[in-house]
Amino acid sequence: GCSTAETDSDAYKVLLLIPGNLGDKSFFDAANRGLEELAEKGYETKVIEMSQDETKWEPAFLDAVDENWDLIISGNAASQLMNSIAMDNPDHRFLNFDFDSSDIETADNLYSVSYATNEGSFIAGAFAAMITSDTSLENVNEEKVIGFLGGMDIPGINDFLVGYIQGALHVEPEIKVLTTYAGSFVDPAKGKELSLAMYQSGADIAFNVAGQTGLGLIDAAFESEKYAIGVDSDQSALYRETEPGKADSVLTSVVKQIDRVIVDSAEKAKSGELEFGKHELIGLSEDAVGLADNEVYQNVPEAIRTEIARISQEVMDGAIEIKSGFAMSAQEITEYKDSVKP
Amino acid sequence: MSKGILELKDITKVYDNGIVANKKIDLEIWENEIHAIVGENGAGKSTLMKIIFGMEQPTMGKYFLHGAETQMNSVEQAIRSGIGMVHQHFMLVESMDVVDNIMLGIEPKKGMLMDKKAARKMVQDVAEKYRFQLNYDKPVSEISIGMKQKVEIIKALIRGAKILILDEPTAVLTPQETQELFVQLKMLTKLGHTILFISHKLKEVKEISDRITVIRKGETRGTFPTEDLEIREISNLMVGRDVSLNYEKTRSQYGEVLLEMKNVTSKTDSGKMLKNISFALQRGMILGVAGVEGNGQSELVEILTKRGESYDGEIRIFKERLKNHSIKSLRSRGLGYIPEDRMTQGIAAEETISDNLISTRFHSRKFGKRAQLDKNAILSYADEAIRSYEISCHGNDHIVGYLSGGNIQKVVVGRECDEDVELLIAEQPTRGVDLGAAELIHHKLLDMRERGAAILLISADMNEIVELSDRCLILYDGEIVADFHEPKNHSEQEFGEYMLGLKKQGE
Amino acid sequence: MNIIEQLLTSTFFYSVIRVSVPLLLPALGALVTNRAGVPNIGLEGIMLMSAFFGVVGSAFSGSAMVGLLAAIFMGIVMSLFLAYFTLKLKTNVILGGIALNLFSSSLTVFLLYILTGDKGTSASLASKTLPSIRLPIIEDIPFIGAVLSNHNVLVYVTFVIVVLVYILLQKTPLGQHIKAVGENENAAASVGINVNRTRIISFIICGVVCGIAGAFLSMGYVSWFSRDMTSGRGWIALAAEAMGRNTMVGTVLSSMLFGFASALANILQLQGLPTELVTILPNIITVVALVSYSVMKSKGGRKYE
Amino acid sequence: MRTLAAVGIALGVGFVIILLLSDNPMESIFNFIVGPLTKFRYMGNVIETAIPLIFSGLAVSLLFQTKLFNMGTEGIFYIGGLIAAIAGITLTLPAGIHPVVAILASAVFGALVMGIVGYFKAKWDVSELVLSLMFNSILYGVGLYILNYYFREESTVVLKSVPIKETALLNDILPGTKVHSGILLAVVAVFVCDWFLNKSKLGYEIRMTGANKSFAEYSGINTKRAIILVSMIAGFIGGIGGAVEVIGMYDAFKWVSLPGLGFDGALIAMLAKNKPKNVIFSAFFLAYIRIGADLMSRLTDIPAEMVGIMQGLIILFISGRMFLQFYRNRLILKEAEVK
Ligand SMILES: Nc1ncnc2c1ncn2[C@@H]1O[C@H](COP(=O)(O)OP(=O)(O)OP(=O)(O)O)[C@@H](O)[C@H]1O
Ligand SMILES: Nc1ncnc2c1ncn2[C@@H]1O[C@H](COP(=O)(O)OP(=O)(O)OP(=O)(O)O)[C@@H](O)[C@H]1O
Ligand SMILES: [Mg+2]
Ligand SMILES: [Mg+2]
Repeated sequence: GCSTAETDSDAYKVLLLIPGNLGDKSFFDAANRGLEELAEKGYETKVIEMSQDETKWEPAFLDAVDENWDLIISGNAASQLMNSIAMDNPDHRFLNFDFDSSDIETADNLYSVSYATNEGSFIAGAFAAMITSDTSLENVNEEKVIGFLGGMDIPGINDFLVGYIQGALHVEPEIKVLTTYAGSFVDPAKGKELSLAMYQSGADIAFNVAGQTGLGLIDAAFESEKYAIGVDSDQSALYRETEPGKADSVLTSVVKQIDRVIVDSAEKAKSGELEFGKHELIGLSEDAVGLADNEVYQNVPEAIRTEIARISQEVMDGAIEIKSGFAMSAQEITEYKDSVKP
Repeated sequence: MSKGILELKDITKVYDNGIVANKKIDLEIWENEIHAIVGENGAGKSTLMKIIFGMEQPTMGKYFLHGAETQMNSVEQAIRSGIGMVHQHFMLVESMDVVDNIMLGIEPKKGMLMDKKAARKMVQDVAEKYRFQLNYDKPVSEISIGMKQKVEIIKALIRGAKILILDEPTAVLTPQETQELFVQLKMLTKLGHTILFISHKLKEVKEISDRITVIRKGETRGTFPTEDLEIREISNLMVGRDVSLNYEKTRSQYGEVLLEMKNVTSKTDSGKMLKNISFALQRGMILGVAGVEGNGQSELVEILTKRGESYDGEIRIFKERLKNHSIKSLRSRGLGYIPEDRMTQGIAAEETISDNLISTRFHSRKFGKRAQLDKNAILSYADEAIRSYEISCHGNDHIVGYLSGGNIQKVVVGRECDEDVELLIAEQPTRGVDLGAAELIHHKLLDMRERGAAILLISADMNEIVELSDRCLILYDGEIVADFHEPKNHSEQEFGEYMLGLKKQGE
Repeated sequence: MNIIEQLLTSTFFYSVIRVSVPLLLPALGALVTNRAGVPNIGLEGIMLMSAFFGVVGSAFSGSAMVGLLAAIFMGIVMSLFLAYFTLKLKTNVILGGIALNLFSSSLTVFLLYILTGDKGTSASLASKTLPSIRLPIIEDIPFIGAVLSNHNVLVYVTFVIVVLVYILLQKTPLGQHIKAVGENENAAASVGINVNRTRIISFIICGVVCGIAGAFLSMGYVSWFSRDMTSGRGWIALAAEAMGRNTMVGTVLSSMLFGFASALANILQLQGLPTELVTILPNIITVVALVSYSVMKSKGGRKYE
Repeated sequence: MRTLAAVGIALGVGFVIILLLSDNPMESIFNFIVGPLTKFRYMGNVIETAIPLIFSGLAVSLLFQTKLFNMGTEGIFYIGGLIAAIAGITLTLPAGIHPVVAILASAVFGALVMGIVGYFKAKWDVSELVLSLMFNSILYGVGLYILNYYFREESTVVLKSVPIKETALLNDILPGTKVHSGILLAVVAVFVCDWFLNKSKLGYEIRMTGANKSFAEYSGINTKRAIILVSMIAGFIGGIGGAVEVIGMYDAFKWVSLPGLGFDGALIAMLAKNKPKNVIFSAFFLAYIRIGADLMSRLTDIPAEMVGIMQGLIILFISGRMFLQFYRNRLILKEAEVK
């Protein structure tokens, strides 16, 4: 474990159990940031990386309930396990920061959220379609092709993909989407290689949802003088200090406010306002997902930004029904992908 | 007389595994002498030589070179000090050619790169000076054992060795080659070289050496001027009894034919190694095959043991065509085979004596019913073999690789001379083995003949051929040039003429 | 563009070279140590440490050159670390390699965390990258220019290394000694070649090439370090070396074949074939190539039966 | 004795690092060394962790014993686990029989795949290292494809299979832990292998083939058959291992990357010097230090990466044959003098 903040003994104690390792540039790192923020606010916090090896998760949970934490946070792949642990330990309180499956009954002492990721990536798809259609932009070609780089062909990634494609089609019915998966979340060189191939095949902008592998896409965009869309956090900021050129090629990112959700929920739990037993799906309307707005984004033509704002509003109003990758079989997803293949 | 050039005092060597190979050995070598070291297998001769050559460090004791106390820390240092060694087991890199092997570690350079031309020239010069014929460009894996031995000697000479250690150099040489070598050695001493010579062949020792040191169980039994000792006395000092290696054979009744070759010619694209070979081997017969190494003996055995050579003509073994047999079926019919190269084919060095002793007949019911091995039966079988072959070891679980070479040979012979064996192919059965062990092995072969087994004996040791065989073939250039029915009636001189191709029967 | 057209473009061949380099370099390292009789399974770990220290070195010095040297230095240090255990303490070389991989994978993340507070990447460090180079004259040849020119400088370094390793192994006394030590260490020792020293030298050479490979990944291919970024390239390199049957030419060709197949797989992915199956294409090609080669070879060798 | 010293030195190195990092170094070290013994549950964790390690260690030692440098156990574990899961998902069988069928299906498949590698090796001398490494990736890719396209649990973030039927899961045998009946199977497998290798005629053929192939050949042993056979047995055991791990520890197939257990097998085999009986001890040893390191990182403020660092160091030191040899040599010398 790391980042234990020593505070007075009656501080509110929060434990984060990560079903994996830090450094994923996604859920886990963001959750960790949330805990860091809580620590600054005087909470007593601890973060345990349970590693990818699932057989190690239950022991970690059992140890956690043996100690007296006020709030135990986990989620993602460990959702089911956490739910059953919660049922067995009614005296403890649990927060699921990323509930992975909708059809389980939530324990009474557990509050869970999941993110309408597809809403964020829908907007990203729309944005990408507008960029590739705007040939007045530097280096944008005639063809209307956009790209997508996934870490692996798995439901969590495909939820992004489906929203992305739908968003792009919403703006530009003729759009073509190149889709690739690296088969690994830790191989940036491969990510770069695949992305270069996408840019070479005519994509003007591409979206990465692939952890560290995805950073290779940003590199490729910069090198090919094309554009990239980041994921999870504002990935332009990652390079702002060190490589401004690269930062500029990341026009925007689909951000998920996991850290904010964690901080808010913990504060509510502390003050007794958190509704345990409840599951919430949060998205654009709650400002839990959305596009990063920064100086690079501000440089995008006004018209595009206005249009994005309008579509976002439509989504929030429920005027557009957005597909969910979770609800589709592998076959359906393949068909959907193929329908926009160049 | 001449002064001491090399002196060892109180040398003790304990190996990592606790074996005490040398105990308080004193040894003084004089300049320009040929100094023979004799002793049983495992007596510690090679160990002592390796200490002199800096390959092993003595556990205790002092080392004087040219009168000055020295720490011989490495082979490199020994070579620089003018010591060269020809090892008992070849120290060659098989995939490299002859020149590269000889020049290994002293490659002439042109800039940063090797100068192959210069290397070849150097080797040629030295080889010519000492009148050695070499196949310069062949990979070592393809040359004969006799040739390998020459390569080893040149290797030492070319490094300018003033003190030359030869650890059993004649074990693999024919009498003629040995004589040639001796001429060279005499010449070397005249040129100021000093020679340490190890051999189990006491006749040779007597012939070539000036002084003899006898080692027994790691200790010296003294150093003697050669002329003061009779061969009988040497063997007495070494083994503790007389060993003669001369046998009175009973006349044997020959039985059915177990092995027959008719007009066999080998089919390789690099020239035919065997030409029109025909002979028949009967029960109760030892058929010797003599010849200078490289005249087809190995090819003959390779064909008989099914190692890939293809041939024309007919071979019948146990009355059936060889082609219809697998190695396994040959084995189960009672074929035994003592391979020339005991380390690669004869044993599994990392396994125990008992596991090595049963490899050819573990299928037999006496070692366990059905799929199971009967440990007790195996162990008592092994104990029996250890006893009857006088294999010196800690017990039946001794790892074979840690035995001395002579004792490894006994393990191989013990396995292949088992009572079930009807037909034995014995290739150099006593190579590198001490007198006592050689005598023992010879008796085993004669016992087998007595009980009606057929033996094909291939050997470079003329004495062995003459003493044991009932009949003898001489191979030259892949052909049978002589077929002696009573080898004892022919002189060594006569053998030599046939073996060198100077004469051919029927001409 | 259809597949065939894409395969015939200069960019495809350009990418084959780029993909091959981080396989070829460690494969050469494996070749040299294998020749010396000490198979080095720790390539992955050595590369990873080098990739990390390249980034750190360049970030703290502000110079890509220093970063490269740091990477090479680290490659040598890790090689010597393994050599110490295997040659001196007689740790089984396979075991040592596996342990080294385990150790490096954790240690790099650990150090990364201490330095940056991040366990994923070093993007927050201002590390430098090594430049790409345009080859004069060659650059102007159609097609070939586009394939060969404008690669990262380490790609050209790799070309030079291939030649150097070839000369080393085939033409120099050291190469001869390495071969002798690997094939029959007693024979080498008996002519005064220091077996351990020769093996240590081969480990150092391996460290240097793996160091360069690591630097190529983190300072050429991409511009940061990320956890486990070698992603099995060390193992593929081992396979390429074994497939090349311990020969120089075979190793180079096998590595290139693997690079070619990977680049091909990348293109095929864009055609919408299932990722899982396309990703294993290089492996399948390797199996087919290896098996057919071995079958042909043994057919050829068994003329005399 | 030497092992203790080796662990001691590795700990010493780790200790220095821990001192720099931890506010409470003593507690960290304590958790690492005796942590696994402090709770019954933790001891259970050690056993759970050891089970797959025993199988993979066993499979790899058989291969290494025959000088086959085959790293394919990794892929066999993956595909074997998937096959067992598929059998557990698709078949409807009574509780006693279901796991047996699942395990056998996986084991037979493992034997076939490894048999192919062995066949190529024996027949055409195809490098088993390359082949097995390639097979690992291929089996992984194909397995992932099957999982994704045919058995995927829908509406969940991560990729996993639909649940395995209750009847196919191995039952827990130690209350309060997740130790399952796979441990019994593992122990049986070790004894069977030990018997096979050391007491049976086929085992003898295999050992001799490994010890010196040309010697075995000229002794009349069919070395090709031995190589194929040992590969198949290793594949069989690897298949059992993958199956047991999945139906013992999981309720659905959840591996989306190679589990690493096959490579651990190489580690165990080397530590066990390829002797089946030693595999149990090596597997428990590795399991113990893993759980200890986990506890250290979980219960104290030591980062998770210390786990791998300490493991690497301990393995390196322990396997150093010459480690403390100097001291041993003096003992030998003394003994020799006494004689
Ligand atoms: N490297 C070694 N490690 C351990 N023991 C060894 C080693 N080399 C030799 N021995 C043992 O030391 C003893 C002496 O062996 P050495 O080779 O010196 O005998 P030798 O007199 O040369 O015998 P031979 O006539 O068979 O060549 C033997 O018992 C042998 O097993
Ligand atoms: N490390 C070792 N430990 C124990 N025994 C060894 C070791 N290395 C070699 N031996 C064995 O000790 C014996 C003597 O080894 P050595 O190298 O001295 O052979 P040699 O004396 O030249 O040959 P031979 O023993 O045939 O006469 C050999 O049989 C060898 O296999
Ligand atoms: Mg000797
Ligand atoms: Mg000896």
